[in-house]
Amino acid sequence: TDLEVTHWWTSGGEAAAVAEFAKAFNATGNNWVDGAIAGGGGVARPVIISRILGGDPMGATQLNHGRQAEELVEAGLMLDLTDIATEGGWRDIVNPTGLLDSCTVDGKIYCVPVNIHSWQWIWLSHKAFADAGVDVPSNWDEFTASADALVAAGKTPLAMGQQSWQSSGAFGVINVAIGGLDLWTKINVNKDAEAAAGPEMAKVFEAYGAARVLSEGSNVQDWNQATNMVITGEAGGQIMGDWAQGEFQVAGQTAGVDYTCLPGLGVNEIISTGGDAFYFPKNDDPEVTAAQKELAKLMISKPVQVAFNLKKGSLPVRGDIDMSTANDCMQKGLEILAAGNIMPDGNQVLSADTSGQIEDLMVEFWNDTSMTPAEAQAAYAAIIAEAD
Amino acid sequence: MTSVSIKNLDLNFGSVKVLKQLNLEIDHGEFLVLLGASGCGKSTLLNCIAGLLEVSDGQIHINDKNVTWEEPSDRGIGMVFQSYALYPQMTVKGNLSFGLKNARVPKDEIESRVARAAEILQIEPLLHRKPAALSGGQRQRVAIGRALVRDVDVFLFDEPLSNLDAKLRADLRVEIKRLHQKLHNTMIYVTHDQVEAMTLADRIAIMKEGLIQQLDSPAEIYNRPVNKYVADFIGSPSMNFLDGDMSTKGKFKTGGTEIDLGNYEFVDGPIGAPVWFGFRPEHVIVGEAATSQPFSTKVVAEIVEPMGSDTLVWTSIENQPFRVRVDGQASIKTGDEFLLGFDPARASIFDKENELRV
Amino acid sequence: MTSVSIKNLDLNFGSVKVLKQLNLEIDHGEFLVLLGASGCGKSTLLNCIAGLLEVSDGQIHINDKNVTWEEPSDRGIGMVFQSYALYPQMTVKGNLSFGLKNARVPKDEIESRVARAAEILQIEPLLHRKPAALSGGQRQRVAIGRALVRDVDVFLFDEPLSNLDAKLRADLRVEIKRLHQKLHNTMIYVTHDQVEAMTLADRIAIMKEGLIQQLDSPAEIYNRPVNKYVADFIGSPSMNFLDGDMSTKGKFKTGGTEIDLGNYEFVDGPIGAPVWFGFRPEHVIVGEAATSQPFSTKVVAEIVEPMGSDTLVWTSIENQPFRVRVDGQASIKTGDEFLLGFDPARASIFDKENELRV
Amino acid sequence: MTNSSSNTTVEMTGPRGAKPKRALSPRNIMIYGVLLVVACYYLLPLYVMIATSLKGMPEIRLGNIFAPPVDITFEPWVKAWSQACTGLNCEGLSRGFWNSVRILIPSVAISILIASVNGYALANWKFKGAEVFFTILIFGAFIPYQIMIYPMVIFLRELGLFGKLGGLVLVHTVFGMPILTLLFRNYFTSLPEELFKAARVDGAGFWGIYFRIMLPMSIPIFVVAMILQVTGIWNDFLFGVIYTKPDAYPMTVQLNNIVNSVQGVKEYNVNMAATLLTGVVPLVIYFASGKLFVRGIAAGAVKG
Amino acid sequence: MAQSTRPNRLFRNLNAKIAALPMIATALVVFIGFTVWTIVHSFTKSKLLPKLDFVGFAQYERLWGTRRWLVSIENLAFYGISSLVFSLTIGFLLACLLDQKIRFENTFRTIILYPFALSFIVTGLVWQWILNPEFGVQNIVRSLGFSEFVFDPLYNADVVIFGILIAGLWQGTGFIMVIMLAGLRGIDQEIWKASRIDGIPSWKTYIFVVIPMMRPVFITALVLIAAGIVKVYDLVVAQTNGGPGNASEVPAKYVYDMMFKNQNLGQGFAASTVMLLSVLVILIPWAYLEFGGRKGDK
Ligand SMILES: Nc1ncnc2c1ncn2[C@@H]1O[C@H](COP(=O)(O)OP(=O)(O)OP(=O)(O)O)[C@@H](O)[C@H]1O
Ligand SMILES: Nc1ncnc2c1ncn2[C@@H]1O[C@H](COP(=O)(O)OP(=O)(O)OP(=O)(O)O)[C@@H](O)[C@H]1O
Ligand SMILES: [Mg+2]
Ligand SMILES: [Mg+2]
Repeated sequence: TDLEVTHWWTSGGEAAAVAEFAKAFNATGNNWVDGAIAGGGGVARPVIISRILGGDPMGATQLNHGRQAEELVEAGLMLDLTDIATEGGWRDIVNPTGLLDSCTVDGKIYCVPVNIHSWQWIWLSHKAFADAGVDVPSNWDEFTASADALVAAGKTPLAMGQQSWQSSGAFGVINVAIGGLDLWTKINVNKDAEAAAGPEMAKVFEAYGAARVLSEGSNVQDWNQATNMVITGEAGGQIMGDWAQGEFQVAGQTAGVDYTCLPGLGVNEIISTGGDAFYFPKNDDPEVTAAQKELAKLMISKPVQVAFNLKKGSLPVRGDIDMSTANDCMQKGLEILAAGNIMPDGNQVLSADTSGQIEDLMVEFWNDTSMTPAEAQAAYAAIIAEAD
Repeated sequence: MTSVSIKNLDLNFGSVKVLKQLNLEIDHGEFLVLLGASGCGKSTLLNCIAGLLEVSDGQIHINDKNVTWEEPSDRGIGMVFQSYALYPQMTVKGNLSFGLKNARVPKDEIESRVARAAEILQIEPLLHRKPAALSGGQRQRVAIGRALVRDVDVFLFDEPLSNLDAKLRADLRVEIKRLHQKLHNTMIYVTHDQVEAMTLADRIAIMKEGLIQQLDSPAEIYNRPVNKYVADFIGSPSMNFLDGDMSTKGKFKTGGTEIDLGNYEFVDGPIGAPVWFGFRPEHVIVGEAATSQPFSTKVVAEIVEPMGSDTLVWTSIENQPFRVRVDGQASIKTGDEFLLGFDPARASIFDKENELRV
Repeated sequence: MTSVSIKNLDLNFGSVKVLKQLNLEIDHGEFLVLLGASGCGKSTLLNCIAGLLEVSDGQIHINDKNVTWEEPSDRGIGMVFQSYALYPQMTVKGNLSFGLKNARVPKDEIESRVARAAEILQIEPLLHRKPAALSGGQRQRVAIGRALVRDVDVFLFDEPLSNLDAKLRADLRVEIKRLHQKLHNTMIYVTHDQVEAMTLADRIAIMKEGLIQQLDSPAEIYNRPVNKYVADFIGSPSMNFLDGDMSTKGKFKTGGTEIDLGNYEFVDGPIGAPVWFGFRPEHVIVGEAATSQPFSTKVVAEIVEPMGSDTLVWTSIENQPFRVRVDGQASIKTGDEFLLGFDPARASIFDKENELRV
Repeated sequence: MTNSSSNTTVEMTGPRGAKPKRALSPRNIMIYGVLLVVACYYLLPLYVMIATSLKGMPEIRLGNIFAPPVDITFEPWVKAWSQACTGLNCEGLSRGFWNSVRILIPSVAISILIASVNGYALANWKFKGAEVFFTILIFGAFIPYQIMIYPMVIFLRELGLFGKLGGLVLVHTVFGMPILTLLFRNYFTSLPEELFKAARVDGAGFWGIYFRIMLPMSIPIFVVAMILQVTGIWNDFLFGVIYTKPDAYPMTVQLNNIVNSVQGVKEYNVNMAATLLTGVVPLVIYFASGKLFVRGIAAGAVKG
Repeated sequence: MAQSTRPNRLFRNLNAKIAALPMIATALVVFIGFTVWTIVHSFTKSKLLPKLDFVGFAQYERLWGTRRWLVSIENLAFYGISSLVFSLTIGFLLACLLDQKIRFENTFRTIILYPFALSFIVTGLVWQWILNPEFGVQNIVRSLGFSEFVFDPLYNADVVIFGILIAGLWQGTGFIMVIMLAGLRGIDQEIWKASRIDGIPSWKTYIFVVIPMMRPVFITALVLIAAGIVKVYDLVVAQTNGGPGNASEVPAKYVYDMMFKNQNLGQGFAASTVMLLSVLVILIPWAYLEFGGRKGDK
């Protein structure tokens, strides 16, 4: 059966990962019809949602799990996967279990988590630091200290794309690294506006402001262009989620040799467990429904998880598989995951609306140098106060 | 039995009343000309008769049938437009047969009717041309032909000649006259060319602001206009008007001049009120012959306008401009003093208050 | 000393020759009318004189100064256009003074000139209105005023009255005539209205296809047209032409009819060749009086067109149509037989080959 | 003696004939100078697109964008047309091209047909209330599309047309209607009303007059409408992305996908080739129809 | 007197009414219905799906308290006014130049008009490329020796809107020029002749006579530009995607992002309602000028 699958994985590493899904699905005698939408989630989500609303749904679609699909589920537009989840014992195999919780509404499971992506990474270019004549830093403080040398060597210390989710994501990373998990939880989970306006948070904003200075001269749009600056040694480093890993891999670089990755900015080794999940819009055609379930099962199956996550550079959603072929960075991630140093992802705790507002604020701060960290903090606190 | 009869016709465009309680009866075979200044509602009336405008009130009967709500094509009328309105993409033949085809007239019948019309109008050689390849006069003839083939009783013409140059206009005017003499159907003809009106009409209806001012034979309208508007409107050069009064019974007095109205035919007998004394420039007699007229006076030629066949002399009587049409060969020059005279019986006198003929 | 003199003027639009080696001399204070069919090059000639078109060859002198290469504003001319061409966003006063302001004429001077022009044209009350708030005649007067304030010697008029209705046209015609009598400057006036041409002109230039056919006084052009084109063009109703020959010296023969040309003034004496015998409908005499004319014959009235003041009777001589203008009161009816007569001395005869007057 | 003075010889001194003109008068230099500069400004992007699309990536990285291509390669074109990837689809623009064609033809035909009939009804068969609807329609031309996107999704869903070709055709017909109707109405109004009257007297009905009289006389305006619709629909992005699905994406959406699917570095040459390929249809139509379009715009847009 | 009955009004012109049904439906359902639907929902707290739980003006309050929206409005105002002014002046000046009886008029006109055939997506991409500091204009000028030269409008929040303006003008002025040219050609030639005879230099004639006469053309052009401005979306998306930061955000994009990205329909609807109001503010005076002023003239 033909099953159209929409997603926004169009960069080199991502596309290679998707191909693993497709390969596996086609092997079952079905046909994966690829519906890639370029431009990132911001472009793709409206298309996906309007198609679901418009009564012409695709067979399956990527969405960040979390609150994005809440209302669609509530409106009864999504296929209930509880039966196959029970059958496959997802609750037992999915690690951390929080991932499955995000797929659960009223006790029913509506999505398949496929990977864990964590934001808390900085990627450093060995070449850049070699050119600048300094050692590759091992944490955020060293990194900022070496910035001058990088600038002197004509490098951009910190690569940063212009899209709002990137600056907002970097903020989250700095938030956890500098402010610690408790502060983060207070603000993001409990929506504590006072904490958001407090002195601890002020430090975070100071650090964020410092990072802004380091990124001057980084004139690229897309995240992978920024990653490319790190790959080519034009930039010292980039704060980016673990999906950046895929780009290094496609470029044939080796962790530890050509680049270094520091989880939690080397300060606070913790990773968030956001990630991608697939939803299956309801469909009248029983054949399609069967195919949908087939795909759902497939996606969480062991071999597919391994193949997919190796290409994607993300962590698998099940703890019971062998990822020994994974590279350095991924291993680091797996260790942290195993140690339970995890936190929820922003998408799981904040509504799309609030995330959007924060993104707007962060990207504005990042680009408008006349905005002081204090001003940004005030605006931030206001958003948190309104958050639902 | 009347051919077209219009009863209490009202037509409004929004709040503008264009035709107001208009009544008109036209006999079979009559040639009626609607004449009037621009915007007085002539075309509007014609369009109402044709059914191209929906009347606001009143009725229209054609051949004693109430057609007020009929479609234009069912009224038994044919219409010829100022701009010809030929279908540019069809040949002449196509133009002529379009209406018949629409009415599902059999093919042979169409052929024979087209042939007959073409013969009458002498456009046989043109049948396979398109309108763009015709001269103005030929187009006009095709437009007439389009009405002709439909074998209707009533022909409506909306200024059919006004797009043509003077010479062609004169020729086609005669042709239309000939056509009417041949066909004997009813024709309603709109124009604002007086010469056309006078030469073609059995009766003329002079319109002003949606009302018919006078409906009479051309001669009557020319000689006995019912009001000052009609008098002024008809005739070129237009009628002279002297401002004065008739306080002395039977005499018209303006300034120091008195004109005896002895043999003037009053409508209701003389009145003693301020009046306009109207007199046509072409009825004035000059030179020696003037002395034999009931009224004569000496005047000075102020402007002399030779027009070839005639000469128009501008002079004044009691400081009121007075034009005189004299022969083209006359030798009056600007500044000359000369004698003019006329017969007050040929005058038209209007009450100054309501401007009606007295 | 001439006011405007045009020497061997050529004007081509691309490959189309519109004016061909045209020569024209106009005296000071003369009123010259250019008359001709549409497209014959009248406006083109006027534009050349004004400097609005660049001539292809030849010279133009105004007041004995060669202005061929001068700017229009330096030629000492004023021009009045058919569409008035008033500046719509300026008041009448603004229209009148715009050119002067631009020429840096002192303020008082502008005031006085505008006041004078406004007085002459009687448009003082309108000075602060915009053109949109003026009637056609008033606009025309403002357009004339714009030429007037510039104190020029030569006025050029391009069909200044043709956008107006008949009555207004007649009035303004007289005003222009009065203006000319007052100002005495040179006026060149384009029209295709014969009556305007005849009444206004000191001399008329009849043009055809970029050539001047005849340049003469109105009376001369009316009475002695130099060729058939001019004869046919001038006069309404137009001249009758009988097709025949003069093989018998001094006699015109068509069909069985012979007309003795005894007192006809030949240009170069009689010729023995096929000719057109032209005769004006208004010079024909009917009824008893016809017998006293050198030539008379009996004819049948085919169509009678009463026009109020006159009546046009269509008849034929030797199967060739012949129109006769008779008095409006005449009682000839369609089908009547009547006597017509005329004096061949008033005829115009043209060689059939080159159509020139003989 | 036809010409009263043709045989007079006139002495002629001084200026005669046309005033001599210097081809390089200051005025001409200025006018053409300005025009040339302007033309350069307008042509520059086109030039850059073409030049870039013919270069290889190394040349782009080294040289500047205005330099003419040294090593002309058609690789980027081939890639843009048939190899560029979005996700797993590596069919380049070609698929989008055919989708666009498939969308274009019915959309253009139906929207023009409906708008012309509307315009005709408005111009010639005025009925009560028609003007009101027309005014609403014209106002509608200025309503930002964003307002209507969402209700349109629901509307199409209710009609069962969402994601179908028919839905997109409907969307284009609806949103093209105001300006096209205006265009047709103005044009039909400018045709002599008497023709319409004559046809009614001749007994032709609503459709008879439309097909037999009006249509044959309106070829120019149909051409203009077609140009407007072809370019408008071809260039549409918003509706294409929202109301279709990936395998029916029109070329503009495909273009956006290709340009935004960055794999490592941006392949500017491929992007430019893709851009040019997408623009080629409307460009060809404009260059080919040039004067006609200008005339139509003048007739439809500028009145009074 | 035989009185035939007056036919039912509804059935007169029945064919015309049937033919106009698509238009009537569009007007009522789409333009009125959809708009009303949107306005009603702007008073709700609809998130991903439209729901009718009303919250009064809360969405509007938030709207006007959002910096991004204010920046969008500011950008739109700036972009709008500049593009109005520049389109009209440049369009008019170009039209005047082309009106000088020049050679190759057709060629020049086609060159100036062709960008109009290209979509905003294409326009945005190509200008993004030209204005790219690494490869585009800045690079060229630097390579000529001015190594300090900076021209990176798309990467500088203060001037990014100019970068968009350059592209927007490039795309649209040709069309305005064509309209102006048609307007100029529509002016009575005799006006030109009259002014030449009055000795008025042509620039003065343009300013004092021709421009005032072209008022209707200017208004038409103005409305066309204005309608385009309010809708400006594709260009920004393709050229900067609102960046850097939020510096080049526009209302249409705000609406779109709110509705689909932030999944806050109510907010998006409120923003689009404000856009609609701004359109009405432009349109109603125009409609009044165009139709109300001289009723029955047409
Ligand atoms: N469709 C219309 N809407 C409003 N008013 C109209 C309409 N048609 C005509 N009128 C008005 O009705 C009046 C009469 O118009 P009509 O066309 O009948 O005049 P007319 O006598 O034929 O004039 P003309 O000699 O110029 O043809 C005019 O004042 C005109 O302005
Ligand atoms: N700009 C032009 N380009 C080419 N041919 C022209 C141009 N202007 C006029 N003509 C041609 O020159 C001839 C003379 O035109 P002109 O306007 O002088 O005629 P006219 O005698 O004034 O006619 P009308 O009485 O209609 O005003 C016409 O055949 C016309 O077609
Ligand atoms: Mg009329
Ligand atoms: Mg002329």
